[in-house]
Amino acid sequence: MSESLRYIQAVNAALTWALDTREDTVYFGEDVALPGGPFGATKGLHKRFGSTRIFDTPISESGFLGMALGAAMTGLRPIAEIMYADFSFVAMDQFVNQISTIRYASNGRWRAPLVVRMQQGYSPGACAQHSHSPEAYFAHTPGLRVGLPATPDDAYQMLRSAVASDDPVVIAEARMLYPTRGPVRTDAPVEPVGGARVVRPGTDVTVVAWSRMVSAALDAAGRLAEEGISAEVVDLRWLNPLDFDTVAASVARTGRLVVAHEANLTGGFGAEIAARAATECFADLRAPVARVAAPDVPMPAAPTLQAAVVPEAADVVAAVRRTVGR
Amino acid sequence: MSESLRYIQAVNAALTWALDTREDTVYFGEDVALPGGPFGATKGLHKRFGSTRIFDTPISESGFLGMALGAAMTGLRPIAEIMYADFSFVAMDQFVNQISTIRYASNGRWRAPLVVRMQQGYSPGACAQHSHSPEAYFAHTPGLRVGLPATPDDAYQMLRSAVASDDPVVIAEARMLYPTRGPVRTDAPVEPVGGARVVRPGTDVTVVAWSRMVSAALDAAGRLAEEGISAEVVDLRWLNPLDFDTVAASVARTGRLVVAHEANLTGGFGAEIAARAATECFADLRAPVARVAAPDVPMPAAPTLQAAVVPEAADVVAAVRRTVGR
Amino acid sequence: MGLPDDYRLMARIRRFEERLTALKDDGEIPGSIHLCNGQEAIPVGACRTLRDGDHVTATYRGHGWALARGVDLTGLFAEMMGRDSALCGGRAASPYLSDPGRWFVGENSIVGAGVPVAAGAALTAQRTGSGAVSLVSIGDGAMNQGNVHEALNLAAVLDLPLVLVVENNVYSEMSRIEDMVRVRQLTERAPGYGVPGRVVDGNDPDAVAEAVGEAVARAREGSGPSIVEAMTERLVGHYSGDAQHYRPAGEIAAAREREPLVRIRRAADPALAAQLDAIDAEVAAEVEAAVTAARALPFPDPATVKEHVYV
Amino acid sequence: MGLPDDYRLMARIRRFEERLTALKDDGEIPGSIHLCNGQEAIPVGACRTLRDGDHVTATYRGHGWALARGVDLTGLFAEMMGRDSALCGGRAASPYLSDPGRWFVGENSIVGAGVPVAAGAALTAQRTGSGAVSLVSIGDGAMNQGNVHEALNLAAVLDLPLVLVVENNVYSEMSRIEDMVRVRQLTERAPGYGVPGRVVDGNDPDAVAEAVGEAVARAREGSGPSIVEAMTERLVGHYSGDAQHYRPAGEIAAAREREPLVRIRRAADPALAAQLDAIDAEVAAEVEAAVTAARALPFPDPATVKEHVYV
Ligand SMILES: Cc1ncc(C[n+]2csc(CCOP(=O)(O)OP(=O)(O)O)c2C)c(N)n1
Ligand SMILES: Cc1ncc(C[n+]2csc(CCOP(=O)(O)OP(=O)(O)O)c2C)c(N)n1
Ligand SMILES: [Mg+2]
Ligand SMILES: [Mg+2]
Repeated sequence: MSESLRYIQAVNAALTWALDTREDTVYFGEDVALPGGPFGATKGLHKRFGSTRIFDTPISESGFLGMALGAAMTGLRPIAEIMYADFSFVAMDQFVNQISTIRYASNGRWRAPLVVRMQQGYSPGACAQHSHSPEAYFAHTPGLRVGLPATPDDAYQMLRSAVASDDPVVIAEARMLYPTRGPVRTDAPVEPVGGARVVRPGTDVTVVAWSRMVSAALDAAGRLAEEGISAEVVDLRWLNPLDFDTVAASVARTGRLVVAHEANLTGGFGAEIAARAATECFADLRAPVARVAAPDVPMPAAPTLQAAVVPEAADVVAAVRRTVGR
Repeated sequence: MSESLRYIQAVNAALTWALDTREDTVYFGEDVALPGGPFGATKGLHKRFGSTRIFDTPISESGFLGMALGAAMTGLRPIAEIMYADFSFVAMDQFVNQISTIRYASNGRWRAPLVVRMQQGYSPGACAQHSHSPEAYFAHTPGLRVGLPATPDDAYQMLRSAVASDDPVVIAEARMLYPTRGPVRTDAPVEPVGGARVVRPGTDVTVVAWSRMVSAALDAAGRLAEEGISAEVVDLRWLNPLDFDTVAASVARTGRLVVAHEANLTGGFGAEIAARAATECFADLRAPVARVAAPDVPMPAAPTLQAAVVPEAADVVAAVRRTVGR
Repeated sequence: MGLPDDYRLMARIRRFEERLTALKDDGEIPGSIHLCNGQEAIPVGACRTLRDGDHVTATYRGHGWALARGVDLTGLFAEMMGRDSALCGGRAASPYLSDPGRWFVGENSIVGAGVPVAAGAALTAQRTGSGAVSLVSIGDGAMNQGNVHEALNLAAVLDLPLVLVVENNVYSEMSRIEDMVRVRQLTERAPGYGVPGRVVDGNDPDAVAEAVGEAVARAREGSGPSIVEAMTERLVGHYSGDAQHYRPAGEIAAAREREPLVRIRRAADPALAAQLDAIDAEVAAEVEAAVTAARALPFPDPATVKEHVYV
Repeated sequence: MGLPDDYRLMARIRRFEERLTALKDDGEIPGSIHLCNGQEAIPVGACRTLRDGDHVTATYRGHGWALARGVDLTGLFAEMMGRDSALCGGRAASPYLSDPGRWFVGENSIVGAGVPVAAGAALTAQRTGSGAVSLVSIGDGAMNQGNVHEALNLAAVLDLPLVLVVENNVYSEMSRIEDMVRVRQLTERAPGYGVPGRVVDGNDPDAVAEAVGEAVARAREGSGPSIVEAMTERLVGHYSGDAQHYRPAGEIAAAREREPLVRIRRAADPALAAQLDAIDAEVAAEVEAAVTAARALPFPDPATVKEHVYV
């Protein structure tokens, strides 16, 4: 069965599924219960599931993520919401020194099955403190799973995978994708975390993207096709577990690699993909690896400036042209 | 004039220089004033400069780094100490959303000339929460300068450069290097931040390293020379500003690249170096790029396990051998 | 200063934000905006007690503080319109703007983050002996953020010349403060830091000025930080576009009866009323002129986008 | 429980740590260790009030809590020796060990970080109706960490069954608490969270048990969190190797007169003294046996180093 849903509705559907089918789930964050969430992700959940299952917290991200960890260790399966990914930095210790390490440091005796939901990226007029795409910080932290859904269906499937996972998972949605609509397979079985996907086959170049940049890459591929350039687009979906095999197999076919993300270039996760390719796909690569990313500047608020920072389809097109030598 | 100093003494000398020659400097952190610092970096400074210039703070890293920012914006030049780099995560918002962004967001009208000093890396028996090498988190944050001194001389020179810089600078020292001794040019002019250095010339392969891994790389190069393999070692010194030219020029000569750091492999700054090479040195590269790094696990405390995680000279030797095809 | 001056400043803030709302509705403001409608008496009363050189730090809801500190109207409009304003060149927009020229350390859109930064400005004042104080405003909900706790204790233990104004508008976004703390007043936390705390009517600029003035004097004489909790109400949503379905029926209407401008109007005799009418007209003209001037400014040049990341 | 049991447990902790110090000196402990010498009465008195299923969270200075909670001596020695212990396989060492089997959520070597985690254990107890409580111990200096503030307020507002024990040993590392806060007692912060706070003699296990017992009962009946501040003193340095030059002359000697074991010894009549001697001998034997058993364990196999990052 497939329903046509907006991305944000798909999130809501996945959370409904979680609270409905798993008694051990609890949901908390700022303005999520009575108000239904600033973006409506939790609309109706408080009414349906009540304050025992979903509740509002004070503005204490570090406190409530630590609380999520303790709850996860002792038997609950908390889903905690960070309103904007930017606010995860006030709670970074929870990700790096607590949530990600307890299982390892206890030799596997504790588990931390929790999900941190957040949304990220720029939006028109938003300032540097509300525009981060922090996935590289999380992906550099062993012990965390990290997923970035690019479609309404993945917003649904990946969030369910995260809830079902016995590892701590960060799900970073893209605010700019919230209004987009697409088919959602509401009756699909819950998948394990992980797995990249070739979302458009092609022969001349591999474009690896995630989150909002997947649609930009698909858009670019469409335009490039008109020029006779066949771009294969890989939606990486999960940075951890990283399905590099799918990337490598694609590069083996195309011989060329472009990586696209919205985060700043230097030290972005695109570097990891390019680095892996420089090692594992060396023999296949027929052209320099190209990266499409925001330049290394904080996000400016003015749209004219944002346009010069935020990578879009045109940037992917340009990078592909360079890579294929046109 | 050059003095033989231990690394930690060189830090002390640089801080003495800072407080002595710049009236606008103030130094603060936990246990830094009366007690002289847990590692002795600030020994004698309180006695000499008094409580107006150097003082102890409560255990409030986020609070006092934010205070450093406000002080820097309004006329002081604070040097703040984070006792272990691991504790920077409780204060990460200061780095990512505050210190690094204010200059840009104010169109250059505010400046944030401050230094955050910390020390990082594993040590025998230290747990996951006291062993991080977080340089990649900082280097992915535009607006910060990031330096990792590998020698006593650089502990002195780079810290002085940091203090003299009008940008915010993170100086991450290596705890394991504190007892090492070397010549320190105490009368050298203060250099601007930035600049990598070829610390051993070679012809077969370029090994880029920083912090503690520089000595491991040099050690490896020595062993490799005995096998007839000539490794050029580049001490990257600063991740920001990044002197990729020095790396590229070396790779142009050698055709091969190995990057070595202590931080976890995935998303480590080695990925950025490898990615840049895959783009900018593509034509020069005659072998896959290799990375030497900790595997993606939190740091275990037991030395037998640490030995399987912490990269050492032998790992560099092995990576070079692979890269040169031996 | 006195009533007409306070009224003028409060009216200017109100008019500015009303105009901003209209501009937002017309699509001239790209980002979201957080209005201080109803809270104007706090910045106006507080800034009356400050001198040049005293630093002010606010939140995303900081337009009133900017204006009370004398930040230029045109610059503010232009900044929010994403134009190349003299403030921040369009880079900061509504929630993160600042103005060193007016000692406005600026807004901050990370809840609570302004307090440590303001402590830093206070540290500079203390160490340089400038005699300046540093005033920072946050909301009620921000009191639960770790940063605020750390900075308050730091300021207390270092005797920093810091004044913390808590604008208690009883909501943080869509949540009521009574559901977020187990105290009646946030000043009940002051003794835990060993600092004085006072609760005042935040809709009365004189009451605010009196309490903040005391705190400022204390800070200036080297006796350390204080907390002033100013009770107030939002007349509007948390941000542009907030439907406020979470507010009980009648709450906003009641607030409109108690808000600072209406209060002054109610108490005004005919002579004063005429004077206030004149002020309203002047302020309206001034605001309109600023909008026109702001509209005349260019959008920032994308070629400059990489400037000012580093010195 | 009564005096002999308390004495035995405190003596075991003391003996354990003395033996640890010797092992450290002999190079058998690779990492640094933080001892609770002098503070034993706190975990012993507190844990007396707990049941199976109640969770305990401590700091790097948590050996006493582990032992008071019944964590195995051999496991503790082995863990700190970097051996393949049954606790954490040598991965956690002295400052980050834990034991789910004894509901020991564990130590934490990030100051203050245990409190949110303990609040989470309390949340589980509350939401599942298990009737368990969650007890967390931190130091005096940790009260200035944002995390502690956030977690305390969270626990208060959610009425979580949490007991916060602050072990006030008047130092954080090498800094005196009187230089770090502007209050005399850290419980002066309790009213700011709307929770009860009590100060007790932390060198008296009965006093600790009485106050913690009250807090535990309150938590268990659903009335929310409490703070118990236990006054104590470190007989040793902050960590192995701390020269303690920052401590005033005579301070440690004076502390040695007031510490819990000496106190009991002083008050003991000859019959009890003989009993205590016997306990000492038993504890010494027990500790020595544990060292021997720990030494017999292998070092962890490097081939397993990548296990347990993920499930
Ligand atoms: C660290 C952080 N968490 C959450 C937010 C989202 N947020 C923005 S304003 C706000 C409410 C703040 O309430 P309060 O402090 O009372 O100030 P007010 O908006 O009422 O002026 C929240 C939760 C944020 N900006 N920063
Ligand atoms: C966030 C953080 N900052 C600093 C440290 C370094 N540190 C370890 S223990 C300690 C002192 C803690 O003092 P207190 O809370 O009084 O506990 P005590 O050690 O006295 O038991 C400090 C500063 C740390 N581990 N974590
Ligand atoms: Mg509010
Ligand atoms: Mg202490």
